[in-house]
Amino acid sequence: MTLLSALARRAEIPVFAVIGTRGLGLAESLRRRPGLRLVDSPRHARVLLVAGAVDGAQKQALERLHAQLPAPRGTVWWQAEPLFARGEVVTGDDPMPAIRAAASADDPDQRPDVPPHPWQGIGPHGHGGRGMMGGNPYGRPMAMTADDIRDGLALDAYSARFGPFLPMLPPGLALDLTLQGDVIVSADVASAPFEQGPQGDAPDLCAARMLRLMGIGPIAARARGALLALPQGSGMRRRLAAWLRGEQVSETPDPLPAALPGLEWAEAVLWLASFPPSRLRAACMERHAA
Amino acid sequence: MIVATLALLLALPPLIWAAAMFDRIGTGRGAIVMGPIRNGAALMLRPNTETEAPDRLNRLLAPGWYLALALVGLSVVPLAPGIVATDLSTGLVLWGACEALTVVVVFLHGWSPNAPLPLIGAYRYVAIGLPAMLLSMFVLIGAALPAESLSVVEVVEAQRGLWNVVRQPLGLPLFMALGLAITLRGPFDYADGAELAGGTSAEESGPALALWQFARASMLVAFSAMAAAAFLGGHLGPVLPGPVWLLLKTLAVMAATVAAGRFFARMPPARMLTFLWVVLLPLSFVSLALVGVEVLE
Amino acid sequence: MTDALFLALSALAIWSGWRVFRVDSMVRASFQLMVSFIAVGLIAVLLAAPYIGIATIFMMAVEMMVMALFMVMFMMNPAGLNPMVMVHQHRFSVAAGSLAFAGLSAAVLLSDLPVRPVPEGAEVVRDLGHELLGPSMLIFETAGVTLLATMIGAVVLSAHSGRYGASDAGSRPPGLTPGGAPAGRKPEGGGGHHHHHHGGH
Amino acid sequence: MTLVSVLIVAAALIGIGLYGALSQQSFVMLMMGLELMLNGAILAVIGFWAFSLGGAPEGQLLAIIVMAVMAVEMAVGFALVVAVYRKRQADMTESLKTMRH
Repeated sequence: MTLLSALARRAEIPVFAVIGTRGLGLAESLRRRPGLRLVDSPRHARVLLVAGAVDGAQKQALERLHAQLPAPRGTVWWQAEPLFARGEVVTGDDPMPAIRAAASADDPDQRPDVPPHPWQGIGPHGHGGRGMMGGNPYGRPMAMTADDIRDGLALDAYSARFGPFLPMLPPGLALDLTLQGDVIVSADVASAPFEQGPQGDAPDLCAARMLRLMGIGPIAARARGALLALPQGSGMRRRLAAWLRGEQVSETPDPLPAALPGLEWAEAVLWLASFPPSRLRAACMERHAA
Repeated sequence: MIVATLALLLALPPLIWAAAMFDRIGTGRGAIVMGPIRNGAALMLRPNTETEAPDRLNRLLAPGWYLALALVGLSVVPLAPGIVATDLSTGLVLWGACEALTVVVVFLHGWSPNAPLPLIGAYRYVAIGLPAMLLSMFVLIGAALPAESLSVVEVVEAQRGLWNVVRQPLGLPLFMALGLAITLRGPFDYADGAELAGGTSAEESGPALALWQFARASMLVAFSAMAAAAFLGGHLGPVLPGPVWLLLKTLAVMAATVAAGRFFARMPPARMLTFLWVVLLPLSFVSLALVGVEVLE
Repeated sequence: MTDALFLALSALAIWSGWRVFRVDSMVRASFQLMVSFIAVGLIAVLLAAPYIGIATIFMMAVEMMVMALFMVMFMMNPAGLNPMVMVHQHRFSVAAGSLAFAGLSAAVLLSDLPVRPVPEGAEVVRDLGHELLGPSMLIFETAGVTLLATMIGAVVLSAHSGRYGASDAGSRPPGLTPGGAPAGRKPEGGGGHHHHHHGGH
Repeated sequence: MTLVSVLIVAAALIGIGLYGALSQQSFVMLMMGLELMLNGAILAVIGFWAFSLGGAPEGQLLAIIVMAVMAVEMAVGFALVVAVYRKRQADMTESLKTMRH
């Protein structure tokens, strides 16, 4: 045990970054910092880093995320107003000392374990669905047969909210999706991406985000083979090529509820990442206003 | 047999360490030698997480099965003439069974936590993993043809004159596609990719995650040793003793696999599926047909 | 040693075979079946059939994986959160199963089975190869062609475009005379979105 | 390990498989029953081959044919399930009426 702890003391701190308003550049600057490692899932993290202010409307989502980090966990608010009284606040440019401190902190639960949703008790088997499917046992929506948009094989669709802090989606974007397998059948924007400012549209930053989803680094992308991996006809190749050349992209996406259905999860995620954050936000806000 | 088993068990941890080091080179994170050990130790001290209504047994066992399959697959590789842990007349078939079961284990790993992102990762992986496995079987049959045997020992012996990598130039690159698939890396990482926030291991933490990563690295070692035996002449080589040659070749294949995983971008799954069935599988048929023609002559 | 292994593997094969119809999730069921197949494959290896045994494991791992995938496709209830009771004519089935077991066992116990074990040192895999591509080539190739036909048939059957139009629209063959009434039986009325999974009867 | 013991295990597998094939309502579970019966058949074939065929390779050939039958059964079975499901949204045996009469 002592050997393990001695080794563990000098390990990289796994950090899950929640990106708030103007936090994209901040989080990206940490990616190559020695001593910490940005992880994709809150389950892998020791420290929750909130980079940039998070809208008060997302307080509950953030609390749930906090609860997903395995205990003991620590929280750091970096250039962000704390939404709940846990962890430390950093206003300067270097969150490293605070992150190190948080790595030995032990936040109490922000959302203490309440009993799960009650058993719904409807239907022949008491799970609330029809027959043996669907329903909402223990508050978890179950899949239910629904029409298919691709080849007419109407299988079970799964509806859930994805976001607003999922690392593969633009920060702040929350989508209500219905999935059949990994094909999106319907999509609705629950909340628009956060404002990222002009530095959020920087070509290298946007390209790095997109390349990360494709599993390669910017050096491998220079060989241009990466562009061939993208599907044709959706403009993704064109936009990534422009970013790799160091040019700004100023295309605005179609409204998401119209554009996303029919795409597979991986395509949809790449498609969303292929637009500059400001344009994506504009497209989502327009719809909210209308 | 016992000697070979002991030698393998002794050689595996350093090789896994080497695999983890290869993964860190070029990421600009420093601490290439000690980093993996420290991070692993830190992970061991974190708690496992609970999910709602999981399949507890399979969730617990999946990383262990993955490791066990790597060990069984590795055991058919001969270390030196006459020294092999599992001397089976159908070693290549056993390796194929390990490949097939790896797909099953990765599926179980994604299915058992009962959460959407791991489940999506799991069945996407199955769709890609099965054709990749099919491909590797054709390539391995090509390696077995000149030896006229399914035993890995015979396959190595048959390369005394000429290595299979020269005789069947398509074989090793195609086999590496399988290597990327069963070690969940780079262009074939449909199970644990970044666009699913860790995919099948998104809900794991602590020792379970550490064991999964350990098993993934040992599968890389097993695959590399197998590729070295089937295509690079295994323990054959001048001057140096056999096991050293095997070690060097294994390390070379490991490095090449890691590099290929970094270089090639991951396509969306539907595109990759088309690519596998329309380009790579026919290529493996061509490779097999060429080997057949060559053997007949 | 071999006997103990055989007993353990047989117990595993039968137990997991039984569990197939007793677990509450179809994915679990298909993997139980896979375990049963793996046990049988290992018994075959014990019985000096290394190729057949390991090939069984190999094939069944793939087949059961596909089966499990179909489970998730048709019934996305992977963890068995919802109950699963889907049996009919239960007593009759139990009786039929027991009867089959009893009858077969009686036949095995009462008949005089010939004893001619595999000779020591026989190259069974090599013999099999020579048999497959020698005297039994026709049988082997027929199996291959059958599999090819199956593949084509399966794709045609399951594709969206049926033989006479989109399959979910209920394809009907054209009339025997131009403009005549469709040949063959009228598709079942309703064509239904009446829902499946009725629960236990 | 004798031929009798192997055959009794095979008989047990066939019995369980028959029970499953007759009792399950879902097509997919029904197919599992059939597979389990074929599993028993493979075991019986291999048992006979090992104990009373004197190592003649035809016994192994028969096992390979059984495996091919299994693959065919699976593929055609699933294709039919998909075809029926497309048309009738049915994956239970009771929901099919036309083939009864």
